[in-house]
Amino acid sequence: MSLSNLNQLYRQVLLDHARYPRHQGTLPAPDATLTVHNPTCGDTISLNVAYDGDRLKQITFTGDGCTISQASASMLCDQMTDQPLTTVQAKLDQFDQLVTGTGTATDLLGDAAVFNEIHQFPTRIKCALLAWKALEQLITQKEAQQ
Amino acid sequence: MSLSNLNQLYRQVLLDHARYPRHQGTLPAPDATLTVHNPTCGDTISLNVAYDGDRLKQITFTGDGCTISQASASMLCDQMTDQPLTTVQAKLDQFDQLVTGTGTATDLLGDAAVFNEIHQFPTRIKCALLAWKALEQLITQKEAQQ
Amino acid sequence: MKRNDFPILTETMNDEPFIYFDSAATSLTPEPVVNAIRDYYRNVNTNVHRGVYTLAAQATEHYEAVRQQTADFIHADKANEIIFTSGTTAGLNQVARGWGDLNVHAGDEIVVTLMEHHSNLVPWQQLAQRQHAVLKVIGITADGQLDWSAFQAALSHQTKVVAVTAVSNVLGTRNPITKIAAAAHAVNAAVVVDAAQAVAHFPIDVQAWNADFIAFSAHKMFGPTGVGVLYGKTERLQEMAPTQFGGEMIEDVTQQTATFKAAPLGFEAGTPNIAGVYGLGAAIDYLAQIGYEAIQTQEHKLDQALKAALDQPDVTVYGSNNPFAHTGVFSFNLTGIHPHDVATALDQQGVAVRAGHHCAEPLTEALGVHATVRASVGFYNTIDECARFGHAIQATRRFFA
Amino acid sequence: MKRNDFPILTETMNDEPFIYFDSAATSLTPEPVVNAIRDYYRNVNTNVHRGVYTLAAQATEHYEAVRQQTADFIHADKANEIIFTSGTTAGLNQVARGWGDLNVHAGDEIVVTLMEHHSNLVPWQQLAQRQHAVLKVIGITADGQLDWSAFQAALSHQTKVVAVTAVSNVLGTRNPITKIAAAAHAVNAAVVVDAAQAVAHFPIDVQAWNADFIAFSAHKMFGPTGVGVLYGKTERLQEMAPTQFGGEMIEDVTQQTATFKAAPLGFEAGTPNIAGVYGLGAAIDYLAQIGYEAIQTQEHKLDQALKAALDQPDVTVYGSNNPFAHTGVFSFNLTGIHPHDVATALDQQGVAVRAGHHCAEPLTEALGVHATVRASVGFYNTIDECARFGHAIQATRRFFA
Ligand SMILES: Cc1ncc(COP(=O)(O)O)c(C=O)c1O
Ligand SMILES: Cc1ncc(COP(=O)(O)O)c(C=O)c1O
Repeated sequence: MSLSNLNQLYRQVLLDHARYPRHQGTLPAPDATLTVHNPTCGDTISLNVAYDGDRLKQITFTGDGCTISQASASMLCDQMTDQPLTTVQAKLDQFDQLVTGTGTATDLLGDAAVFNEIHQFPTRIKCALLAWKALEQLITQKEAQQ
Repeated sequence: MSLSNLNQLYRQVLLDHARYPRHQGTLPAPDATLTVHNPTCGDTISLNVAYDGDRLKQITFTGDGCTISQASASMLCDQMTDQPLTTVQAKLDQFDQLVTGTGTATDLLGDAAVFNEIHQFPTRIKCALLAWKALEQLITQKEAQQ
Repeated sequence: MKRNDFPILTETMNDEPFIYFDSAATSLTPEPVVNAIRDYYRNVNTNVHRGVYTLAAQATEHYEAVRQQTADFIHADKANEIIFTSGTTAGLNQVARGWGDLNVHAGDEIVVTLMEHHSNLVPWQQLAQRQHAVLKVIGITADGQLDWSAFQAALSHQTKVVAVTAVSNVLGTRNPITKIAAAAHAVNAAVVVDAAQAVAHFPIDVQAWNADFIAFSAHKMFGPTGVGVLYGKTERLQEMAPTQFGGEMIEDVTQQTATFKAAPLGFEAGTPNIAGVYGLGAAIDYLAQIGYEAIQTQEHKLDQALKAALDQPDVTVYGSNNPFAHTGVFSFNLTGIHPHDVATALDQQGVAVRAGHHCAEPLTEALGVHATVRASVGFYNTIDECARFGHAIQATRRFFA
Repeated sequence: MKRNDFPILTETMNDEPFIYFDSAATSLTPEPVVNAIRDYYRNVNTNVHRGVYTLAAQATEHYEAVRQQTADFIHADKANEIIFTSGTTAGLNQVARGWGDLNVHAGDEIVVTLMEHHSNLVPWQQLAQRQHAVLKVIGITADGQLDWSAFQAALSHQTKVVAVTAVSNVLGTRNPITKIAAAAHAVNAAVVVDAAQAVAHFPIDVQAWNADFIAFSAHKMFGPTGVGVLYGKTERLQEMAPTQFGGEMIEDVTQQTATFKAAPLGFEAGTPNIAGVYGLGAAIDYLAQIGYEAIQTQEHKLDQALKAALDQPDVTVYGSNNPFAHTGVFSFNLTGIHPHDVATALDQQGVAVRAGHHCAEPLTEALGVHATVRASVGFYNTIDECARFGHAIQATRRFFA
């Protein structure tokens, strides 16, 4: 039995994030909270965010789901903590292109660049995107409120 | 172009009945009347019957439709006028077998024996049966009332 | 003209060369479509939207690619405006119940035409009954066109729906959908178009039409049976409720409650006709390959040839005198011979035509008859077939003379 | 065991021999079924119930012959009790709306089980909402069987419908339909059976069951997608109204009103999935040729082999401990590894399984999880495949350890 392909998907850094997720938990006074889920598998991610003007000051997550979705949420929070919203948007866009196979990763994505092979596993793209789509929705909401 | 097959369906006696239908019209004082139609083509037959005890004394029809259904109604009335109900039932049964190809005609059916090839034209069986099924329903109604 | 994609056209029927003149009932299916169906069963054969494994992903991707292809085919804005159904009838019923029950209320008016197929008439009759609304049926002119002034007069701010066929399946009449939609929208009515008889003959542009809903069947456009398309504008689909529940249309289910997905998946309950959608995709490819231009060139010739073939004593053709107003559909009668007898006589000469009311009883009645004979063609028919059809009619007249 | 009727079984997947363990989602389709569909398009390709000509009569005759064949297949009394649908979901929705809306009233009760697929749960939730009726969901025991005493306690003269699956698509549990129907009939409730997961595995005898309605899909019994069967007892069908209108379901239409045909045609609006019905007929023939006895013999072996394959540390199998209570369906989890990750790992080893809630969210929740992995087999699977599946699970555990 060959599991070699799997190594491309489940790389060490991803397994680490899944096993020891960062920024997991709630926030004492979040500016906004959003729960999303993937109806196909039942994966759930809740994001909590606190802004400081045009900065995303803090972001944490809770959730339940597969290695991919949980690790991806952990990486998202790593990448986005204390970032200007313009950078947040740039990272969201680049991640989207990365996982759909329409672009490549730059330094901007940090650990999240590990998803550069996931477009070969089309059924798992949704898992990788779950948390990122949630943050995108939260940002859109914030913009709508301004 | 070969119309030879058609001769088997549209035999002279049938065309005669269609052109010069017998027993066409209403009855002054019918015991029962029934209108049936073939939803596929819109053919309509109305039967009028008068009984005399266990005899079908008089039967006439009006209607609108194809050569087959109208000729068949004309033959039906020919065959059934002034017949005991047991004979009526026997003729109905035999006609049914004849047109579905499960039996052969005897003298009992008179001109209606001309339908002995119609089972080769399955889409037209319903046309041939229309009036006969109507009479069967009328007889069933009569029996139910007794 | 690609006749050998349709092997049935080289068969004989009752010892005569087979002539298929019943394309309005169902079109013939070319080999590439049949092969696409076979290939799905042989090489993919998995359910969609439900599996993590490679083949299931492949099936889902293809299914969604056909949705995009269908959107492009009819010039829809987004793939999410395309709902796969089991056919035109299912699509029209879905609109009448799913959208109609929520948006048509007591005293509101529904406008249809006398040309409608039962599938675009009876669902609206039933909606009117359920909601105590009024159904208005617009008549036709002597040459089989929509009575435009009656149509205009019928519209009011009470009008909530205008449901109309793009092409009559009896007369071949093409209705001016763009104009109808503009008039309907001026009174804020939704426009539902039955495109069943249109899609094999000319390109559909939902944006040019500006229709709110459009339904058609794959089996009338060289695709498979059991699959069809319902197009709905995004805003209209948001006003529509699901009519069937279960399977993949659901977002979240508890024991007592459920929430539903948005369009299109929220309107596709249960395992869809996956092989059928593969076939539909192949049919759209096939149409693109032939090209509507080539189709229309050939059909123009056929319309003329059919009109000429029917130009005989004792033959009444219904609808327009202009052959090009027939879209390949000619209904007619022979004086004194019942349509069923005509169809049987033609069948014995190898020609397949329909006889009856063609699921349009009110129209047939308005023509003053109980039934008609209908000859309807596709681009795969030939001028020669039209000529032979003319001779067959002649022979039929003689036989019954 | 006729494996070469299923060419896909000899393919490789991700460089490993392909193992198809997702038959509960859709069964593989054997060559004779694919050929029947192809032959319809090549040799017949006409609409049913509508034509006078020879080929149309042939199509209609075959379509109606498959109806009789289906009646015989499930031991129905009459062919008129068989309605062709687009699938199980469509059939169940037709009953819930067409029969339910007329026969379930405010305060009445509808009984279902926790084992239901969304397609046999949500239509009843919706009916309960429309009619202000009460929906009661009967739970299961620790080993995945229907909680019989809870079921009995739920029945009363308020109960109007008992809707139950013959086989759970998650646990493989077989419900005692005959006993359920007897209890339901004792309080005059109608019994609706979802037989989607039954029909590929054991013979259905509607008279032995004495069910009022039964729905199943062709695509889960080696037939095509987009076609299914709704059986209804004659008396029940007389209590049911059509839910879709148009086409050949109509008796008479005027501009404002319509009357409808009796069953079955009155419940089959529009052009049906004719090719699908040809395929269904071929699937029934195919099942007869294999024989349910041979199928059950093989599936018994597979059930044992699957149970053995899953007998590993850190593997939890849901439902009964008895392999023969699984009807070829095993849902399980690996401790600490998400089902999606398991399914992806198995896919990379050539094994197609499903991960998720399998359209049975309330049941999945009752099992205390968000999702499970499901391996489901058909008679075409082998003992060797089960063993390789066991090794693949082992490798997966190691990979994620
Ligand atoms: C038990 C059960 N009921 C109903 C269905 C729905 O069947 P379909 O999707 O063919 O309508 C399924 C299959 O998905 C099932 O397993
Ligand atoms: C104009 C028109 N509308 C609707 C239909 C119904 O289509 P289907 O039977 O495929 O649902 C037809 C074909 O029968 C038609 O010609």
